[in-house]
Amino acid sequence: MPRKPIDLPFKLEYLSVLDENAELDKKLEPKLTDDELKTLYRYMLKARRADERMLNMQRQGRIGTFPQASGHEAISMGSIFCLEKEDWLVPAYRELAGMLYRGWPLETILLYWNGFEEGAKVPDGINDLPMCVPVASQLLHAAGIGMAMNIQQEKKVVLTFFGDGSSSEGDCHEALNFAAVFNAPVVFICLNNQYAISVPIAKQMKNETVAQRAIAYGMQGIRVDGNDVLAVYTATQEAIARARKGEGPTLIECLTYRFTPHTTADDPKRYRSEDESKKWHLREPLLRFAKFLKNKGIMNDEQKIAIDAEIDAEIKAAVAKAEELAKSEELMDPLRMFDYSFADMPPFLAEQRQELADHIAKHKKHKKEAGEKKAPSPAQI
Amino acid sequence: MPRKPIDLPFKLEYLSVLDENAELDKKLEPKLTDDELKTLYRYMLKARRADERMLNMQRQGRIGTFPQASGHEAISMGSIFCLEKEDWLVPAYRELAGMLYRGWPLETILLYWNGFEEGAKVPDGINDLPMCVPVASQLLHAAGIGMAMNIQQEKKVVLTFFGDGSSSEGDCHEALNFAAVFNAPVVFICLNNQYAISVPIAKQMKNETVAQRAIAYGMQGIRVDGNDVLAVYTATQEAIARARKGEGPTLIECLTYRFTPHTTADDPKRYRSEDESKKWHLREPLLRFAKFLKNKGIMNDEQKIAIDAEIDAEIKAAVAKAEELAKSEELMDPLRMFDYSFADMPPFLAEQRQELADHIAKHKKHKKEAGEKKAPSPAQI
Amino acid sequence: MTQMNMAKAINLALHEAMTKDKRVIVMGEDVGQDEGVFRITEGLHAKFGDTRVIDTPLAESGIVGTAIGMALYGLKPICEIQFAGFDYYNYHQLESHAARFRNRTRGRLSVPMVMRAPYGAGIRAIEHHSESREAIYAHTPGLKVVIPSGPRNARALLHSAIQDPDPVIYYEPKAVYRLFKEEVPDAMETLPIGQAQVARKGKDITLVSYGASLRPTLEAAELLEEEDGVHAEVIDLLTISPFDAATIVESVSKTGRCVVVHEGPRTCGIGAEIIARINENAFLYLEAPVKRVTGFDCQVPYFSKERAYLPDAERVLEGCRATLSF
Amino acid sequence: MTQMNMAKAINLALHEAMTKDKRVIVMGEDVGQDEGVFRITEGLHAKFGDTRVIDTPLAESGIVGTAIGMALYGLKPICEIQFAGFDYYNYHQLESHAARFRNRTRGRLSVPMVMRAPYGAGIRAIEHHSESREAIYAHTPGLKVVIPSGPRNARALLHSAIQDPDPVIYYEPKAVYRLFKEEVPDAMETLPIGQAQVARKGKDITLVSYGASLRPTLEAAELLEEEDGVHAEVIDLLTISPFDAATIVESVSKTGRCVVVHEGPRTCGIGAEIIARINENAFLYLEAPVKRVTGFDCQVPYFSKERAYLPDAERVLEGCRATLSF
Ligand SMILES: Cc1ncc(C[n+]2csc(CCOP(=O)(O)OP(=O)(O)O)c2C)c(N)n1
Ligand SMILES: Cc1ncc(C[n+]2csc(CCOP(=O)(O)OP(=O)(O)O)c2C)c(N)n1
Ligand SMILES: [Mg+2]
Ligand SMILES: [Mg+2]
Repeated sequence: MPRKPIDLPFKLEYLSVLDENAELDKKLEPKLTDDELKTLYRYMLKARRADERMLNMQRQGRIGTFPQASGHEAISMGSIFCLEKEDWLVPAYRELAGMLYRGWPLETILLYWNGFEEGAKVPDGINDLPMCVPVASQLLHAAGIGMAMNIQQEKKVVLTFFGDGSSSEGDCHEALNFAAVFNAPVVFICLNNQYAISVPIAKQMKNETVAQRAIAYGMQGIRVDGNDVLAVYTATQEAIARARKGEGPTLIECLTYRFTPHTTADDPKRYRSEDESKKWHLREPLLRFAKFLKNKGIMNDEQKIAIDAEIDAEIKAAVAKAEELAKSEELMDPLRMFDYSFADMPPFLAEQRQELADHIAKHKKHKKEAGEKKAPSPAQI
Repeated sequence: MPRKPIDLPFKLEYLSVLDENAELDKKLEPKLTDDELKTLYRYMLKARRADERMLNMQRQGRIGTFPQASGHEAISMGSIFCLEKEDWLVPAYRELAGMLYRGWPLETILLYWNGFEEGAKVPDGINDLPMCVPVASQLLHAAGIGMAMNIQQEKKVVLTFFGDGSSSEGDCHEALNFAAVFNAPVVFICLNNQYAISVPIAKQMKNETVAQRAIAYGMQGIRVDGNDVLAVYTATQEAIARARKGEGPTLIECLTYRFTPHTTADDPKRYRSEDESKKWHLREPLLRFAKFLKNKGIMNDEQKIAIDAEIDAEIKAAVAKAEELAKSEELMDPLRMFDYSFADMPPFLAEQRQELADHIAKHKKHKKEAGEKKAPSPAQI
Repeated sequence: MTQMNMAKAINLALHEAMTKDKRVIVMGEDVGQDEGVFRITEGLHAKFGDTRVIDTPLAESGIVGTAIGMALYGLKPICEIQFAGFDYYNYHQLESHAARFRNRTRGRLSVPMVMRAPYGAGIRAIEHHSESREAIYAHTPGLKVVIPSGPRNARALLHSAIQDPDPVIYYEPKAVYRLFKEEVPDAMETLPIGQAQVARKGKDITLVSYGASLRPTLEAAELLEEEDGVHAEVIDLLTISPFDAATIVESVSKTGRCVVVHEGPRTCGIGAEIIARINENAFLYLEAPVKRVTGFDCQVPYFSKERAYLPDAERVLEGCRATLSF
Repeated sequence: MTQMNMAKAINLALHEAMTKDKRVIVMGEDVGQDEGVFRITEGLHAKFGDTRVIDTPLAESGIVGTAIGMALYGLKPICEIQFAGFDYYNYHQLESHAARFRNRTRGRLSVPMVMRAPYGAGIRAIEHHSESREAIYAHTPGLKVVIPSGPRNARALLHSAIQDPDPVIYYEPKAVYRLFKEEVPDAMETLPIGQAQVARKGKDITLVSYGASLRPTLEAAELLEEEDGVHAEVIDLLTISPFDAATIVESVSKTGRCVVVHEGPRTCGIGAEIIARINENAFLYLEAPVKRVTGFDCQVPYFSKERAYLPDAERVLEGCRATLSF
């Protein structure tokens, strides 16, 4: 009886379906129709183009600092694509592709990064939370939503996201543990891009994979190639199926690399080599998937160009819409900062609102602030 | 390459040296002299007797609510015994046996539970922190002390304690992760008594062992019989040896059972069966160890009675001392509540102190409060 | 009408609310089978079961963070933090999320939840079990803070808190839990959040207090009348944020003198804000500085000295006399 | 003497302190190779290496909690919390431990550490990056709070904070980091914690401010003189807790009028406490209510409207005029 080994009922796996050269592992190919495959591609591409456009806009002072999502499209799209409308999404802030697919208008996202609460107003009919800034805190909301689904006996699931760095927060631990204990239908997706701003994962944790954290909670865990949309899709489908069957949460680690800066305010040259980045550029998710679609005969060059053009037009329209909204009376009115503190405005806040209203009336100012362009700021998120 | 298993470089073990019937696994017997074995016994017994005495005192209103340590003596004593003087101890609140061994006078402990800060004043010459109330928060202090030892290149170690319930706190996660990342010489001892007040471990975590949490941090972990002082000793010695060699932290789960109430204010009948408790009474650590010492010919009945008598005398003296101290001018003076806020008292605090001083002088009151006996309160820790 | 103490009255409100509204959920450490370390959740687990009365893991941020998720989903969670001294562990969830979702989403999402916690000193508890830091919540935009002073208002205010569409911090003066009984009507009642009550009428000086400090304040008012013939008006705030400045201002405009009593630390406490509001709205009526009789700006001492820390009737009385003789 | 901005001046103080005292350690998210997201730790990692300039995992409680351990062990950790909006994650460690170890152990142990964090609005940052909640720390017994307003006092106060035997919260007005340059002497200097500075002499009205709000306050004082011929005295608090009530009281006793300016929320903010102290100590000198020109009690709006939230010279000016014409 003395030194006896403890058997753990877990095996950890690494999953990849499309390799770097877009070669498919046939046995693992998920059942997806051509249309579905094209939809995956479309939103990944739209997110990429939007990201590029936003970078320009940021440089021009037309939006503020934002975290780029380029290179991470396979993760959010491969996973969020598995959700039903009545399921819930609890994002972090690099899930642009999936959010667009979910129905978040790009103009809303643009308003968000241009400093308008309206950008965090969840569109009607969508069961999502807005992006979340304090890292890992949203994971508890996801766990709570999952617990509520169980309480209400509704067979829905929650999908939530966090970064490798965010895994160090106490809230991440508490969320994984609550979800496990209460058998909540939550799929936790760790977007492991190997950096938290400048801090490499080796300084973030001593464990070799984030996936093995699952063992600590008696939870299923898997590591997948985060640049392979089919692998992400497959792992998420499996996790969601288990969750819907009442088998509880899963932790999916999506291994990727952030080949952009952390945000538009960041300079990665300070902390990592160009070589390292270059190596990962070869594993970029969009090109790989496009090649696969082409090989499979689903998308020829002409069709590809057509999609590109459509998306460009959509983005142009969204930018125009966002900039128009930003200039509207409603969005520019600073007094609205008071209007959503509580369902009913208490007297002391009404007084403060009046104080500001009087001040603005007297000075006829602040009205224009919202629309002004500004130099980029050094703020990170 | 697709679904490939990830190998984890860890094996988890369960360790027990003395079984329930005090049968020794010879191969695993630690090298301890007779004197050392008797010392282990002595402090375990002293803690047990002190605990019993304190329960009486609490019932008589002579001290406040406190968490009993009976049944957990093997854990704190088996582990703390491994420390050198210059090592650090960061306790939770059930480590009475080990704290007494470390040099904490029992009268200090009594003052603590009787509502005097003097009970948390670390005795001179001891590198310990006082007991800690907000669960798991102390683990970060331990990690920080370990990091400081590394920074100062001092080959010392830190031993710290937490409960099964406390493992759910975010701070526990952050502490284990920091210790792992910075390779800090910290031994984390989880006193798993299977309950956090009323909450059984099955509602606390879905994982079957606390020890497997170690895997999540790339850290060594082991589960031991927490009622077997020799097993605790062995596991701690190994962990400390690794830590001193620069091999970083270890998580040791000591499986035990709280056969007392949580604190003197708790009523375990509300949440668990007598049967369950009885089963564990058979595995009680002190009787088992006494039997082993007797079998081994180290302690005969006479010697046992002599130790008992010595300890009773020590406890009586400590109680007298504590009650005398509690009545001293110094300890009774309420104005001292202001005196240790800062190294230098800022003017506004000096004013408040004067305000209270004037008030007390006018009413000649409060002086007696400190010594008063009170009915037990319903407060938990 | 039934005579009951505050612990029982809060428990009654929980029973009523859970019976009335299926979306109401109770969660926290030891709130289930153990019925709470102060037995405030007595009978709930037996009546409503595991699904609606949830023993959580030991993690305050986890409790409040998952409650936020539940509230966003449409439930009405009431979480118990075992002692207010541990709600700092979950403060970031309240500040960063519970208090913000309505504003952040322009009213699209909201967080109708209640965080209950026993607060305050006076029961000979150990370190971290005696704080009174409601001012931190009052300083936090987007949160409401309610503190009852007796059984009847405790029950009514808890109902209001549960029905409120926004997050409410409901601090329970644990020293009052079993201190006295009071008639509580059979029919469920509420009290408007944001409204103070005049607990005693008077014309010479205004005393403002709340929670456990109300009783010594009332005692002092009695003594003042007996010994000095002075008629003190006593205002029981009940809501700490947003508090009822109008009632205070009206009273002080009449009396010209004011003493604020609370056990929380003085600096930047509720007393400071009350003084500021009086200064802003009743400046010309004031005949003496507003006096603060409060906890001190040191740590609440370990329990052997906690009574010296707490404002008692004598300290309030002295404060009144100083104000009256200014 | 060298001209430098506040970011540089804080950086200089860190270099000096680390050079002078081997026990000084800098730790936080991205403070090492990246040199901090605002580059406040520039050059430290290169000069002092991994051991003394520590990139930590992303966990604020972890940072502050381990810093407390280091301080107990005898080091002098300076931790950077990347933005003040995330220091709620570690507040429990500060409240429950950093602020208490000296008292708890009757002086046997202490926690000489500094927590630095950029605070405040005005740089077009996203949600949670613009708060100003120093009042929470001021309300917490056992902590000191320092907020510089310019390069020279930033450097001097940081040295004082590092040398202080107790925990100090050092809040950096990030909108001021690169706003202007100032002469900073070559020799290291300190400034006593707890002492305010009269930033502008005047006899007609007292303006009290600190941090980023000091500049609009000074501007307003200039405008007041130019346009109304009124001489405002401006007090720069510098230490928020324990703050220098004596200097304020002295000034108000002379001017009889006072305006407090800060960007943090109004309710239970520093302004409330200043009013309370004036009420207690200069009641008879006051000729008008003390005016608060502060941030509002709603969330700091997303950045498209943050300027409307912040007190600016015009709002201060109006506040002065209201006070003067009372
Ligand atoms: C609680 C908290 N602390 C600090 C920050 C500042 N911050 C924003 S993103 C970030 C790094 C996040 O890294 P990771 O979790 O790996 O996500 P990634 O940005 O790489 O996707 C930090 C430190 C924050 N937003 N929230
Ligand atoms: C942060 C915090 N939350 C809650 C409490 C109240 N409390 C004290 S002990 C305890 C249970 C602890 O259980 P466990 O960690 O298993 O330790 P045990 O008491 O069983 O040794 C609780 C909830 C506390 N002290 N600190
Ligand atoms: Mg990352
Ligand atoms: Mg336990």
